[in-house]
Amino acid sequence: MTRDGLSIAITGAGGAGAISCGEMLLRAWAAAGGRGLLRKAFGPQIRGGEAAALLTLTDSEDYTAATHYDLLLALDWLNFERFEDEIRLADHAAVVCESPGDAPEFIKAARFQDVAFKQLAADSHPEGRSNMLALGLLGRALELPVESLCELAEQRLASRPQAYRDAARAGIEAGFELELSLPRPAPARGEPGAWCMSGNQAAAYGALDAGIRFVAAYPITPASDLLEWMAGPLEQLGGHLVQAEDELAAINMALGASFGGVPAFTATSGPGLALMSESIGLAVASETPVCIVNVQRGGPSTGIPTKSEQSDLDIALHGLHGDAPHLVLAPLDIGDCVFTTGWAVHLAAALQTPAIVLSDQFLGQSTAVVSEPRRHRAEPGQVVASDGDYLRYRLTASGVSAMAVPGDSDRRFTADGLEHNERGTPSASQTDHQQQLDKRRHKLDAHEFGEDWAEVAGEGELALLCFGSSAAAVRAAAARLARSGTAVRSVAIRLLAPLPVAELHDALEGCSRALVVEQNHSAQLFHYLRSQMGVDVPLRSYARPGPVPLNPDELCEFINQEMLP
Amino acid sequence: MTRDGLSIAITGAGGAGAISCGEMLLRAWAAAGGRGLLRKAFGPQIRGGEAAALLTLTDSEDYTAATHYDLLLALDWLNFERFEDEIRLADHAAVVCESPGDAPEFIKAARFQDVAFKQLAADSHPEGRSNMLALGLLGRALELPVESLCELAEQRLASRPQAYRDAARAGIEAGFELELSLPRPAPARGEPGAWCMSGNQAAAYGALDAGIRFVAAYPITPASDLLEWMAGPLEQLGGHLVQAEDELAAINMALGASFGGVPAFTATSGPGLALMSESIGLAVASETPVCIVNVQRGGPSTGIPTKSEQSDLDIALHGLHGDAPHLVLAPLDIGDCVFTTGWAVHLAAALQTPAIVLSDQFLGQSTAVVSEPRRHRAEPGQVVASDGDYLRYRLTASGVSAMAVPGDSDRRFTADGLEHNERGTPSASQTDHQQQLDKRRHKLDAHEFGEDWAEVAGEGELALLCFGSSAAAVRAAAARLARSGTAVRSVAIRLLAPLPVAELHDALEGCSRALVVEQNHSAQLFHYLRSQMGVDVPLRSYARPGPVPLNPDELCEFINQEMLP
Amino acid sequence: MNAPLKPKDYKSGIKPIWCPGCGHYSVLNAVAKAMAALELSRDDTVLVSGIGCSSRLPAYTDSYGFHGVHGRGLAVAQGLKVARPDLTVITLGGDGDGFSIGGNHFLHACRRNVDITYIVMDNEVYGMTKGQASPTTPIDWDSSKLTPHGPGVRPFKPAAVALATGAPWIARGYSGNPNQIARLLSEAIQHKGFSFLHVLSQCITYCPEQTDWKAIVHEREAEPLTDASEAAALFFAESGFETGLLYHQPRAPWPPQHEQQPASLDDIAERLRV
Amino acid sequence: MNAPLKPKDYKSGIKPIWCPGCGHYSVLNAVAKAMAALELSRDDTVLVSGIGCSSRLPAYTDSYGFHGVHGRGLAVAQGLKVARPDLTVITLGGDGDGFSIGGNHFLHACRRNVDITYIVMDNEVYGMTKGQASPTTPIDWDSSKLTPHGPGVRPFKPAAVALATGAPWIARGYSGNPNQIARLLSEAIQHKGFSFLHVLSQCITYCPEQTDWKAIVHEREAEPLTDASEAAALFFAESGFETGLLYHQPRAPWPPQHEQQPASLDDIAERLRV
Ligand SMILES: Cc1ncc(C[n+]2csc(CCOP(=O)(O)OP(=O)(O)O)c2C)c(N)n1
Ligand SMILES: Cc1ncc(C[n+]2csc(CCOP(=O)(O)OP(=O)(O)O)c2C)c(N)n1
Ligand code: SF4
Ligand code: SF4
Ligand SMILES: [Mg+2]
Ligand SMILES: [Mg+2]
Repeated sequence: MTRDGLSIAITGAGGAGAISCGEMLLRAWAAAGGRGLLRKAFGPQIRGGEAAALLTLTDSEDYTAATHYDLLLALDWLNFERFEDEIRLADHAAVVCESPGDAPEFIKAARFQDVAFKQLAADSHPEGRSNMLALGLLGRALELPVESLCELAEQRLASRPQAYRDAARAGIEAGFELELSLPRPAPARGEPGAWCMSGNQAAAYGALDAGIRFVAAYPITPASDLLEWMAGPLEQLGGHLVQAEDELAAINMALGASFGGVPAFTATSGPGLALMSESIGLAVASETPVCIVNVQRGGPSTGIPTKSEQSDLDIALHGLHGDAPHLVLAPLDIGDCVFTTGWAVHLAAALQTPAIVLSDQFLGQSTAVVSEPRRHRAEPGQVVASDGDYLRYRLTASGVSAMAVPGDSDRRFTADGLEHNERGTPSASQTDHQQQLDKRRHKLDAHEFGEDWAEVAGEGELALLCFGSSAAAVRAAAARLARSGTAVRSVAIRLLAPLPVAELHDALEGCSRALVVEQNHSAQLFHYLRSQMGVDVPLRSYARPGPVPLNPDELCEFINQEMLP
Repeated sequence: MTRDGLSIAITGAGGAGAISCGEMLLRAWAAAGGRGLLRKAFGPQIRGGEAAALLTLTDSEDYTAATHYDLLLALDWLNFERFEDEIRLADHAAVVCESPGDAPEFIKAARFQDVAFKQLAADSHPEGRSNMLALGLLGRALELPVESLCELAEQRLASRPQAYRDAARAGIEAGFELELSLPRPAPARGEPGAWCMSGNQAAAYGALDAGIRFVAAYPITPASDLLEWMAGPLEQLGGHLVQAEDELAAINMALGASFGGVPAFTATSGPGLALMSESIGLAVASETPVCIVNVQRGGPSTGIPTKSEQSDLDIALHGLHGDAPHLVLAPLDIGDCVFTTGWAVHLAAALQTPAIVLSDQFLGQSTAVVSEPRRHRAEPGQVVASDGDYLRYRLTASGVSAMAVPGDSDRRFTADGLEHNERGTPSASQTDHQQQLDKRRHKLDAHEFGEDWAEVAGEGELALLCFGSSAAAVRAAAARLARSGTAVRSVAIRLLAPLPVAELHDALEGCSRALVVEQNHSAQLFHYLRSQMGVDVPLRSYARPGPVPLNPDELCEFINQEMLP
Repeated sequence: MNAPLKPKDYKSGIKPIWCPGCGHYSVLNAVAKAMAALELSRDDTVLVSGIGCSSRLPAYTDSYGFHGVHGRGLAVAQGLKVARPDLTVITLGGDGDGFSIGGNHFLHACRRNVDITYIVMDNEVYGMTKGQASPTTPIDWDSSKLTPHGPGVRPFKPAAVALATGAPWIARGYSGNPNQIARLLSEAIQHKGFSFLHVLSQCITYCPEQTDWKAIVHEREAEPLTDASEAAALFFAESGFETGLLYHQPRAPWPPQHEQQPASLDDIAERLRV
Repeated sequence: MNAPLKPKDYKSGIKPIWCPGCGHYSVLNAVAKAMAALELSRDDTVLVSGIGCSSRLPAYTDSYGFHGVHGRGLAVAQGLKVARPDLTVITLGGDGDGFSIGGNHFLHACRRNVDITYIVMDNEVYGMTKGQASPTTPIDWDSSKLTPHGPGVRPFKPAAVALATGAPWIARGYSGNPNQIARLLSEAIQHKGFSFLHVLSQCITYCPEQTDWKAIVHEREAEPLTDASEAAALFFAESGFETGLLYHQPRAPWPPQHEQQPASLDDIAERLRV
């Protein structure tokens, strides 16, 4: 068992049910008070390919994806070799499988335990399936009540024929009978009231909670399931979702709704964000709020659609033509997707500009058990139009001008992506251009973003800087280094643009060196920080592309070798 | 007369012919051996609005747009106040016009000379036009032969009825009779063999010269006239131009042609570049060469379509999703559009990647008289496939792999924007991803770009850094500072990505401070240089948005006030 | 109550950038007339457009307006109308904006049938960018240097495409007859669902030959067709110069209404709790 | 000379990522068969596609291929064919790729009439992204959580739109009958100009109900129509399940040939000299 909990990989051909087995196991564990993370890995096949449920079961919430698994349960060995990079076994890991002889060479060293899944499942019920047997077997190993497993399975199969539900119960019970010698986690003992959700669900919920009532989007992996989850609740809240013909339409529909005063949202991934960039620029110039969640995947181009990476930072920061200041945020973990997305929605509205939220496939499609997440609560206060003539783009002290919406009487104006004067009338004059550029920059720079721009933890002369999902590996590495006597500070940045440079300097006060950690190839955060900051603290870079998640081991190794005396 | 030559502004209502008067004057001046620059300024109206031909006539080729005009010839005063920012008069400038009383307040101080254009033109010929009268009048002031003016006008009107041509001649001759006291330039005395062209023509010619034989594009100001000029010659060289339905189609058509082995090109401006960004990423991932000229205009969004700015540097460098290394270049002046565009075409082919060329409205739509421009000559040498199995994305020492084209026997492959292995088969493995990312980065980093990455001039501890069209103002400021005793080094960067960091450090050897000069609001080059360079030389920023061109006066003032002891 | 507004009250007073003689002036007048005739509230009406000479129109009316980017006006308008069904939403633009770069949104707006009105001011040319061929340009129009032999491509038939993709209301007007445009526009706005008003609006600067349209354009005598096959036959056969309401076959606008259980944010949070 | 190649020689041997039972296998087989029947040179044939399950096909054939981005295959193919008229260029993709995000290129490819063949493997769903509605999805198909009441939008009629925008060759096949697809594809490739082959290709995973197509699909008995109005009437009236060559009215492909003075680079430079 690894230090950070028990890690279990459940694998099988697509359709064999490895993922649903993992999901139910996590839910049962959570119901018993445990904490945990479930990451999913798929092959490129749509169905009939390989799939893996990668679980980390712990009693705390500092989740990092496991680097080595304590337990592998293989329902079959189909295309298992494709997981060579992603599923490494701990020394003396246990492997539960049907035919150890078929296991690929690279896991031959493990401790095998043979289980005749197919036969036992068939014996339990004519419709019996191996994955339910596995669920029972693992439930017993985790000391979970068999009844809770059966109930979860029944809920999940609620819309299916009775025979399915009977078969599931029979399978689970049969699995629960099996006595195997397997590694055991510390017993579950979290606080009650936990939530169990994916980052995509959390972001959707955060957006709804912050007032989003219009969504237009075009399906794309790994953002589709965010939208799919959101559609139902949105409608129940009286909102609307439009499945657009493409991303160009999606972002412009969102701008239309937002212009109409209805908080608007879209979600996409890299290729879609690229298509949207012209019209995100329109949101900047016309000062129309909109929130765009970009669930990053491997790039460039179509890249690796089903795997995680943090390589869209550059386009999120700099992908608009012209001088186009806007907001970029990144949630730091699954629970934080609620807060950060909500904050982004509120900031977009308060500052009348687009907010891009950089989630990623790891956050978005992993499921975690977490304490009740923090929600963003909007600052009160609307910009009130000054007396006299209404000017949509009036120059004000804050840079923010009162935004009328259709229906408001006598504040008619035409929003424009052409450069314009205070009234909104197109203008090519240098004075108007300079004033409106200043205004759009100033409203961001002058805003008080408060404490939430980052999570800063720890002390010490060495700082680890990161954004978004790499916070998990960074925090775990910092904790590990602290345990071994090296005090480390971690700064996980949530607000990337505008970057609170003064606050960042404060956070690094007393540091002699800093390592910028990120999951991409070209060290995008590193270069960005260097472009924005002075030179008080020399920065070094640790940048590694996906698809395998960053882990504390590699960070500790790099730091020990390269940055400690 | 300003130090840098004689500057003349010719203005009038759209249709009054101010621009064509200016163009013919420049050509006649050039034919007499002079050098000069013609910048055009238009109001937003399509026709019937205001237009200005802004001339600088010199005997050298260091062109900067004039800040103050020695001579204003106003054919009429329609909307003249719109030029308040752009046309400032030198002290004691001469103003030639029809009705001085209608002149706006802000030029009232000048020396007026009343000419009854309309009446005199009408007297000269029933179809007589004021702009031809103006041409004759100015020709006399510049001591140009009247016959050369008449011939130019006849050539230009070749396709019009005889009466037009007669009227033009009569008008020019009548104007040539007028005796006015006007400022005179030094007499023209350049080398023979000059070229007279706009930067858009120069870029088009450079592309054709470097082998471009396929163009797909969608019209957009200020790139359309590049394409319009190119269409004829391209066809005469046996190539093809497709007017696409949008920019998404344009870039993909270009990729199709390039995949077929035909060097391919497109031209656009900011909004179009934004739309292309997804597919430029496809060019990176599939390693398909393509050259994209982006003629920058005022941004963000639709911005100021007819005016110049350098605010698309960020999107050109960082606008692609994922880790997507590619080439970004910028021509330094109008003549250099030939060289830089040709070089970009060759580099794209040699490195199998997209090259973005950052021209702008000032370069693209101004006309200059220049010595025969340098053309880029391609390095010889094609990548030869190694023996044995053909692998499209083979890992090689240079990072470049042999690119087969359809028709090549037994080298069939499928180009892919999905991550892939060496053969091109889609792969989500970490190893393949890392290797192909390394390869695509390495082929750029390892290339020997030689001396042309920048033009470095002068000595001294103070350096001025810039890219693209701001080179003119920077060079002029450096010259002026040198004349007044401050040695200044200027580094005008032509190759922006990959940035030759070592060469840049060498160029700045011995400098104690450097000013980064650019025509945009957010100091994009400044931040980029800071992100890429170490900290040897402290950088300061001088960034001013368009639409008025950067000029040496403002740079000298800033440097004198802020950077000199 | 105040006196009803006059057409001129629906204009903003900003001077158009259009060339003298441009057909788009007629459309502006017709828009103001139709708004006055329907007594539309200026506060509750939004004009949405893309980019082009034609797309400048919203700033010239006194109502709310959104002048977006090239080709995307229809998307903005649909989002707005779905979010704010209480508003009257009119989208407009040119043939380049609507049929070239915006072609995909045109297809899908016709299918989707949101209750907005779409006016295309078709001058068979890109006016704003100085005279290149558009999808509706005649195959042999050789006045653009970009396509010196003419585009060589079969012109796009707006009505035929609108019909094939499902537009329920299709009419054609001509800038030489602003009263007719105003009348058709009033009907279009009143139609529940997507209404497509194709206006032949001459570009005097780049296509002076379009002054000949005057002689060719004629009003359709017959009743509007209601059968798609018959309408298709008409749109394939006709010259494209017949004006009036050509086709009308109503169907329910989008979004459809669905019965559903409302839920609170707390209910939704509950779904994420263990 | 070598022995003629067999269909299997036109396959690359890479194992498709497709689900067992997916209709796209039939199209792959048909492509290989048609290539063999026409004795196409593998070196001179290019398969171009976008993104989707269907768009994966090029890698499974042994020819040149370009697997581009979502929705842009037609643009890549047209650029390639214009630049390299000597090649045989076949584009393919899905209903989402071609009619949703790629709709604008579809419109303009039909008009432009470059000599390429376009196969759309229509399963009325987005397979690759796990089962959302596409433009051809039935109005009340409620299996996607994204559109829980069904898309509520009139399905896109590919043949009607192709016709309205000017496609000169329109046929329909069915994945249950790969021989027919192969036959139609051979004809399509031989047709000079743009040919549109619409294939009903079932998605067994997200639309298992499509196995019912077997019972509905039927071959059209009559000769292909040559009159656009008649064809429009057919496409509006029909169920969408009639297969075979439906419409054929050839016109000259693009680009047209023009006589012109060739020029050298020096001649062109001369134009820029004073
Ligand atoms: C993305 C993008 N591409 C190109 C342009 C340039 N552009 C502006 S207007 C226009 C065409 C306008 O033609 P049309 O819609 O027919 O309007 P008209 O001017 O003829 O009324 C084009 C190509 C742009 N603004 N944005
Ligand atoms: C720009 C962009 N948007 C969205 C996607 C996600 N995406 C991939 S394939 C696909 C739809 C595929 O459907 P279809 O073309 O019908 O092919 P099928 O899988 O059904 O064969 C989508 C939306 C993408 N890859 N790129
Ligand atoms: S260019 Fe044509 S469309 Fe544009 S304003 Fe002038 S006449 Fe009208
Ligand atoms: S998801 Fe559907 S379309 Fe995709 S491979 Fe499976 S059956 Fe075929
Ligand atoms: Mg037009
Ligand atoms: Mg499909």
